[in-house]
Amino acid sequence: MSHAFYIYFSYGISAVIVLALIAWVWLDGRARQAELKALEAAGIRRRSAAGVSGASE
Amino acid sequence: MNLALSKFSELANPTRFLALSGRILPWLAGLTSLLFVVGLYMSFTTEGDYQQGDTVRIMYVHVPAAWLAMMCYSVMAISAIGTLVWRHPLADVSHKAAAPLGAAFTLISLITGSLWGKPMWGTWWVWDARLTSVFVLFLMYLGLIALNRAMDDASKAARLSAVLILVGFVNIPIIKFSVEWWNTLHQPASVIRMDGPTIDPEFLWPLLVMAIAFTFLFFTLHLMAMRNEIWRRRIATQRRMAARMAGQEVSP
Amino acid sequence: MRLVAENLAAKRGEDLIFVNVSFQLAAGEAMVLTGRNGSGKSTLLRVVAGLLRPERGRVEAVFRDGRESRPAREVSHYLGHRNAMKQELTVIENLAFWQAYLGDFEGGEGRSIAAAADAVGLGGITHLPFGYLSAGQQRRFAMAKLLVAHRPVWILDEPTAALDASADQMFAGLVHEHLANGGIAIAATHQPLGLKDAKTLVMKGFEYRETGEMA
Amino acid sequence: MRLVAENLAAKRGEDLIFVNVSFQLAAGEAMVLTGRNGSGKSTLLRVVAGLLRPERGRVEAVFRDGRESRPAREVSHYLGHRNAMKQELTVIENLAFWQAYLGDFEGGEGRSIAAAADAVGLGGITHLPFGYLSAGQQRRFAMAKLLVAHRPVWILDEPTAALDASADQMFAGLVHEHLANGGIAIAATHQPLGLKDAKTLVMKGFEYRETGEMA
Amino acid sequence: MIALFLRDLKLSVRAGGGALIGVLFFMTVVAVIPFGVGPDLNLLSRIGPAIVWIGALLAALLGLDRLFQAERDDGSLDLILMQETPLVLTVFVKCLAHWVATSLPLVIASPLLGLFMNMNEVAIGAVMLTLLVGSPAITFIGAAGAAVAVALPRGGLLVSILVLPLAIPVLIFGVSASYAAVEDPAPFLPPFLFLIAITLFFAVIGPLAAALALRSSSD
Amino acid sequence: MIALFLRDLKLSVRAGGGALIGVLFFMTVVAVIPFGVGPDLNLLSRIGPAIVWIGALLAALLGLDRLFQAERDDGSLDLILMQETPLVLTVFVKCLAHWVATSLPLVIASPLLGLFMNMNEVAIGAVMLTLLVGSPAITFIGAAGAAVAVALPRGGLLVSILVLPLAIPVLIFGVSASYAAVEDPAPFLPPFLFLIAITLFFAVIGPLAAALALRSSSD
Ligand code: HEM
Ligand SMILES: Nc1ncnc2c1ncn2[C@@H]1O[C@H](COP(=O)(O)OP(=O)(O)OP(=O)(O)O)[C@@H](O)[C@H]1O
Ligand SMILES: Nc1ncnc2c1ncn2[C@@H]1O[C@H](COP(=O)(O)OP(=O)(O)OP(=O)(O)O)[C@@H](O)[C@H]1O
Ligand SMILES: [Mg+2]
Ligand SMILES: [Mg+2]
Repeated sequence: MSHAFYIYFSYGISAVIVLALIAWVWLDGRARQAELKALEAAGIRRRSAAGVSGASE
Repeated sequence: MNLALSKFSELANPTRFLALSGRILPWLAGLTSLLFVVGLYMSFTTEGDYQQGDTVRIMYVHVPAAWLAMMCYSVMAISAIGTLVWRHPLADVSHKAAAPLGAAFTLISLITGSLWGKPMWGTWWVWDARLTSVFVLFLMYLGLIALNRAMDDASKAARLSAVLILVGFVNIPIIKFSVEWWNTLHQPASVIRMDGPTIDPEFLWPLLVMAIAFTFLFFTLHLMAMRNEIWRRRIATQRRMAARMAGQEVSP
Repeated sequence: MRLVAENLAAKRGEDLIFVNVSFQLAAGEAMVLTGRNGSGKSTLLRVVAGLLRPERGRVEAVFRDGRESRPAREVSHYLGHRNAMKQELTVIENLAFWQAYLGDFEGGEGRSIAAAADAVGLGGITHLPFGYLSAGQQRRFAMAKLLVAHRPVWILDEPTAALDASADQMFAGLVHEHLANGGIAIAATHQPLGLKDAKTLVMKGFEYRETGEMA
Repeated sequence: MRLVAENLAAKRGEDLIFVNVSFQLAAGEAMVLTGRNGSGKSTLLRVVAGLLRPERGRVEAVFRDGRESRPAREVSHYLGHRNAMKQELTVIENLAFWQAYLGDFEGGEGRSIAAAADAVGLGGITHLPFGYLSAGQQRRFAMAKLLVAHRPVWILDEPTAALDASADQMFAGLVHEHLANGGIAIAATHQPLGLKDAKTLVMKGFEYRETGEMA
Repeated sequence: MIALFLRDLKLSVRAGGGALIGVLFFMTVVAVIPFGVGPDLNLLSRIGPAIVWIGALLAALLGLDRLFQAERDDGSLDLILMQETPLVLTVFVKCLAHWVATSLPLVIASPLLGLFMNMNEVAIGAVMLTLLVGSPAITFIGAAGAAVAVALPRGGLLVSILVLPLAIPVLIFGVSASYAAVEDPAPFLPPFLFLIAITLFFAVIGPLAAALALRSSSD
Repeated sequence: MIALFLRDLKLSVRAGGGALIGVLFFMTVVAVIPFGVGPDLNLLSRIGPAIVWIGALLAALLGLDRLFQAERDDGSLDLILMQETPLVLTVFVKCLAHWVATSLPLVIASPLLGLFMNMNEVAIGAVMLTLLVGSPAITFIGAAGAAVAVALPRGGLLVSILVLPLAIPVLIFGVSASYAAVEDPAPFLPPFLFLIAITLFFAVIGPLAAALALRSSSD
């Protein structure tokens, strides 16, 4: 193959960028879900606040 | 009100979106991988071009990435209209999530382009209209990311970047038609043109498969990034809410 | 003319600040907003002034028994925390600009700049650059701005902060005159404004319930 | 420690604003400045804070019965009309910066940021950007700034503008505590501050007599 | 509207120093380039129009980010947003005032710079004409960036980043029209007309986008 | 002092400055140039050092005028003036923070830009070195100008007249040192040493002048 370097390099670098992108999106999602879980564990839930603001508590 | 519209807005409500996208995602991811396997196989088994040598194989990455870079911006522009006209939160999320993806695809097309340029034109980079307008697109993506970073009021940031996205859309036709308006080193369009593709079918098939694979990759990542963004906003809201409630207990 | 607000709800950032605020003011009526710090007075005023889009509800100026209506912002003066005057220009230049730029709303006429300056008790110093004035003087001239162009509705956010006792009275006099001419006034304040027969709306702050999908 | 001002006179632009102002404040004493708008209260405070050079006279902090003296500005906190906080930074970041930058004056220690925020009644929202707060909340945190670094003298220009009733009380409490610890306070105000036993200085404004050669 | 125009003009003359800093910066750019290309007068006169255009473009950025921020900081923006007069019109007038205060001096100074760059009369005239026609486009598009910057406490660099890519077409056609006037084969009119078209286009799009951004950032 | 440094850094990063934005700004400016002068690689590499330097000057000018005005507008300046710490030191630290936030990223990014401008390795190194050494001078002079701008409510004009002429020598020595590194006959060291001298000189004079102006401005 002529110019094998250029070909493999461009495939390689594209793969690196795409994989980095996938990893970033994936890890970001994992982190967000973990945070949501932590909040849930702390007792802060999306719709529960309505009850809290009432007379009791 | 219009039934179709209300159906649409129901589907576009973030909770339902999360549920639905959660179900679709595995399939989408699987399909993307499959397409990539086929596409990569095809792009390494086709015969080379006499004129360009084997470097034509770079095309199978370069061209889909370039298309995606432009398509991503178009998706963002449509979302921007959604933000400004319907003020739909999903639209906000959509164009915010798409910007880094667009930047990545643009980067791929820039890098593979210059890797192709070195053997073909003898230089990594020339300031011709096509190349520069793609570079400008890259800068615009980065500028939008920076803008989103610089503001912490999410919906305000969304509206402002929507305005910019729409104004910046002028760049897309410039990229597309730059080869025709200014005669440059770069290849003129041979696939997407009025009178049908002029490219050799030998190259057309792997190119098309790779293009579809890239497109699916984009949509998969976009869905995932949108989900992340929705979660991020929920977390922020809940944190603030918790803090506010704590603040109210302290101050009478 | 009436000013009608129905079921207003507003967000700041991503948080709801108040919901279901409704009121009606007829010509000659005034309303005073009170409530503790951070309860949403300024937010409500900015919604009425059209500077903040309400989450729900609407606020309008209704004419001729409801046969015509216009956005409240177009019939209103807004006096916020900041005076909207340029430090580098003299008082006269500032007021002349706003007079020309704002223009009179139909059915009334603004005073001349000299008359407005006299009305706020500072006739003699209109030739000074605005930046050279004391806090209270600046606030007084910001009020003079309300006089140089006619608007039936005045929206005032803590108008008397930084004013001395005599200026408080002067201010109450101006508002009364405005009401007597068929005007409407809404003011947020922590101090008694000396307005007789004003309605009062006490802002409580909203208990931060989730309501929207994403909020 | 005593704060001594002798024969102060100050100009604004080319006009004399006041002449022959003298006062002395010992540890634990407070003084309230009143007077109509433009009478020179803020000017006097800025002279005391060293931000405006007096035309005549001097103002100093005297230690150990006059054996040592320092410019008043170095021993003072100044709370002007503007809050000296950055909108973009959170409350904590703002306060932490001032705490570190100002440092404690010898003979005292500032409170922690959390304690200061609690003292102004807003312990829960210190993580918000300063720009997100209501006018009153911003003013309260500007007061918290007085607490995070120790200074024996507080110079306050209309401190309670924009504060609600409960915050007024909170503020009076803070000043009393400061005085009880041997501090000194000077405040310009149009509203009663609720300070007991405070001296009062009524600014009259200067009658624009010709004095200098040009003036 | 005339009141607004006059006020803005007065402000920038009195406080900004817009005109002078622009011209000075412009001259600085022009003074430095010869160091790069060396004292080759021919080359200088060849790249002259481009340098003058680039200098003008960069100089236009200098005051732009404060166009609306100053109005926001003192509360004037609130009153402007409330009026019945279309916001687009207000923005348009502010752009005009800004252009007169900062870009017009550049246009007027450009012949001088042309002389520095050893350009001939035709080239100087062409550059001045294209600048006159093209520079408003930069202001208009800059207004959109400035409106976005209102939400940012310190817009400075970010505004330029957002604005510059959009200003590139203006530069391209401005420069190519100037060259066309000097070099024979290329016709002057087509790029010049294109420049006019771009200016008209941005005169509509810029204020529209700016108005949109201002409305959506108010709070 | 460290607190001040960190705060200023944080402010400029958060409020639409930041390293990324500086580099982006620079890339945008550089990307604009070829549109003007044309894609002639030889010419580009010749004017490269000048362009990189002009970009740095512009970046410094864009943020600098608000250096003290922002502090004055929110009242922080009053508190800063009251302290026992010498004002010169405070000004110096603020300059450093500003330089780190806006100029340093440019210095670091300059090799990349050199590549874009088709400059060779020696030229790139020289530009980076001269920028590193010379750009603080621009910040220090600019600080004096910014302080004067605070002092005179109508000082805008004066600032520009003051700052730019003083910045021109920096620019000229910076650019000529860069060229000297590439072109043979001219020696690199003399202009480079001169550049260092200028920077040291302004590092003293700039903050001193700024402190003086700030003191006399307060009212
Ligand atoms: C950094 C350099 C380059 C950039 C930024 C770039 C950018 C682009 C873009 C944006 C497209 C899509 C255009 C469209 O759909 O109309 C494209 C397509 C294409 N590019 Fe490049 N390119 C670069 C270098 C190259 C080189 C060196 C070659 C080959 C010699 C090349 C060959 C092609 C081909 C064959 C197409 C497909 C055109 C078609 O069939 O529509 N590109 N490039
Ligand atoms: N920067 C300035 N330049 C020139 N004159 C000024 C300046 N600032 C204030 N003045 C003038 O000085 C006088 C005193 O102002 P000062 O701010 O001290 O009044 P004050 O007692 O604080 O009033 P207020 O109750 O309104 O705050 C005023 O007449 C004002 O016009
Ligand atoms: N720009 C903003 N972004 C996010 N939240 C904000 C913003 N401005 C205000 N808020 C929040 O909205 C709430 C209401 O603020 P608002 O200014 O309406 O109060 P207010 O009643 O006017 O108080 P004050 O008496 O102190 O002026 C406050 O809790 C404040 O923290
Ligand atoms: Mg308020
Ligand atoms: Mg005062």
